[in-house]
Amino acid sequence: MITITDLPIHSGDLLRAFEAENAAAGAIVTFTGQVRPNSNSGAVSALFLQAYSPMTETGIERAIKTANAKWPLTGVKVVHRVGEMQPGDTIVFVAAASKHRRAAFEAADFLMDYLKTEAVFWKKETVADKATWIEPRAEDYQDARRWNMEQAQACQE
Amino acid sequence: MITITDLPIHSGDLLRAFEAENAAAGAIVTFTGQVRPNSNSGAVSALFLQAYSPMTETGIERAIKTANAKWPLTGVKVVHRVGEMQPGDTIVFVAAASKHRRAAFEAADFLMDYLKTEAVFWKKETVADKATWIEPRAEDYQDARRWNMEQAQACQE
Amino acid sequence: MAKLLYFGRLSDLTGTTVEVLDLPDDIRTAADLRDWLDLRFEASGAMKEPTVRIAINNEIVFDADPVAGDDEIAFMPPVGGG
Amino acid sequence: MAKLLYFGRLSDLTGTTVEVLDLPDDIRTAADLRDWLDLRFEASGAMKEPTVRIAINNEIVFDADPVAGDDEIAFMPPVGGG
Repeated sequence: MITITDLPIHSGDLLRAFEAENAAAGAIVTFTGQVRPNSNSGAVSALFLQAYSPMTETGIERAIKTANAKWPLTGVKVVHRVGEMQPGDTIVFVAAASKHRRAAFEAADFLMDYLKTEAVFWKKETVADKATWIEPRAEDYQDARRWNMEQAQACQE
Repeated sequence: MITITDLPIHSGDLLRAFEAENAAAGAIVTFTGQVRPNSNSGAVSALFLQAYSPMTETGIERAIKTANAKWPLTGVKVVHRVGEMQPGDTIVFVAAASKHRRAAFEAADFLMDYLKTEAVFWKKETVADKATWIEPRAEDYQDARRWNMEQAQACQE
Repeated sequence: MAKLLYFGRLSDLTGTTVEVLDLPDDIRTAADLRDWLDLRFEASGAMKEPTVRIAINNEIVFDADPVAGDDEIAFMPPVGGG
Repeated sequence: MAKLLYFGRLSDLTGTTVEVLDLPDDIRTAADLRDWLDLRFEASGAMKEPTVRIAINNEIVFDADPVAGDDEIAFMPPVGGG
């Protein structure tokens, strides 16, 4: 259900496997996040992702539990990369399956908001040989608030 | 950009190709719709999908044009199956790529609402040897109204 | 010759998805065609339902719009894929 | 021996991601530890920022919570993946 890995993520293979596991679902939504070649400060040469196990995994598990409580899901998958990455590499793959397409869309969207603002990762971006630690943007926190994350956080405590 | 086909749809392969074409996007959302093994009236043995070319294709093209006007997308893909299908088979695959994850989610969601309620297809479901033509549910029309489809339709005229 | 297409549940009613025929001379509009076909197929109004749209040569038309003897005319019950 | 972990930008400040050491006897709470480390690394308050959360043995704690000499203590600036 949750994989934290320093190996390349192949979303196509993950989707094929997820579909086979959820063939009776009806609706499957996936999100793939890739390292972008450009940031506000210029051309990105590398991105470094750091996790803190087992806090990272237990946090994601709780978010999946919250998603399962909010929506009627038949399956959820979260794969997140750590370590050194290059532009175009996949950072994260999220999949949600449900009988209802709205539930699948909302659950994938919710999990991404969690991953962006609450999941225990730190990101360092290298632009022109200068490495900078990147923290969530105001926009990310705003997206996350749509789900009443306070409530989600309360569930985690 | 648009494929109407009577051959099986392999979402995993389509996602891999779409990612390669949109490696610089940052955010990719996909939707896969599968034939469900059960409907309100019982166990489904087959689903038959009928299109009317070129109206089906031109309608989807207009919906993609509307999506491109509403959101900053770097790529869109719609693959829709026609003909005879069995439970578990993929009916539709939609992918949207954007620099912004919200745009990718909303565009995929919007295109699915279009496909469910406006796209030129007719569906016949077979349950216990009885075939019934299925028309969109009230819920589908309701979902579609979220996007102010009247406006989208106006753009199409 | 006009080409008539019947989609979705209408093909069950007409027993065919397509037919090619000469339209009677007094059929001038889409509405005339609905009336004529509804009688011809004993459709009890099914061809005249407002939710059944008519496309002529791949464009949705209004009931008052004209039909010509060589048109491709499609009868389209509510659509929806996915 | 306590194990101290410095994540994200804090590792640039401390020059390491992990260190194992004996805590001074007068460090009783998470707040005491923040103060001590802030001085030790000349961090100008960076270890004391409220957005930097502290986890002891994988649980987020409050500043008034106690620290023990054999804890694993993580200093966590704002998190976010994806």
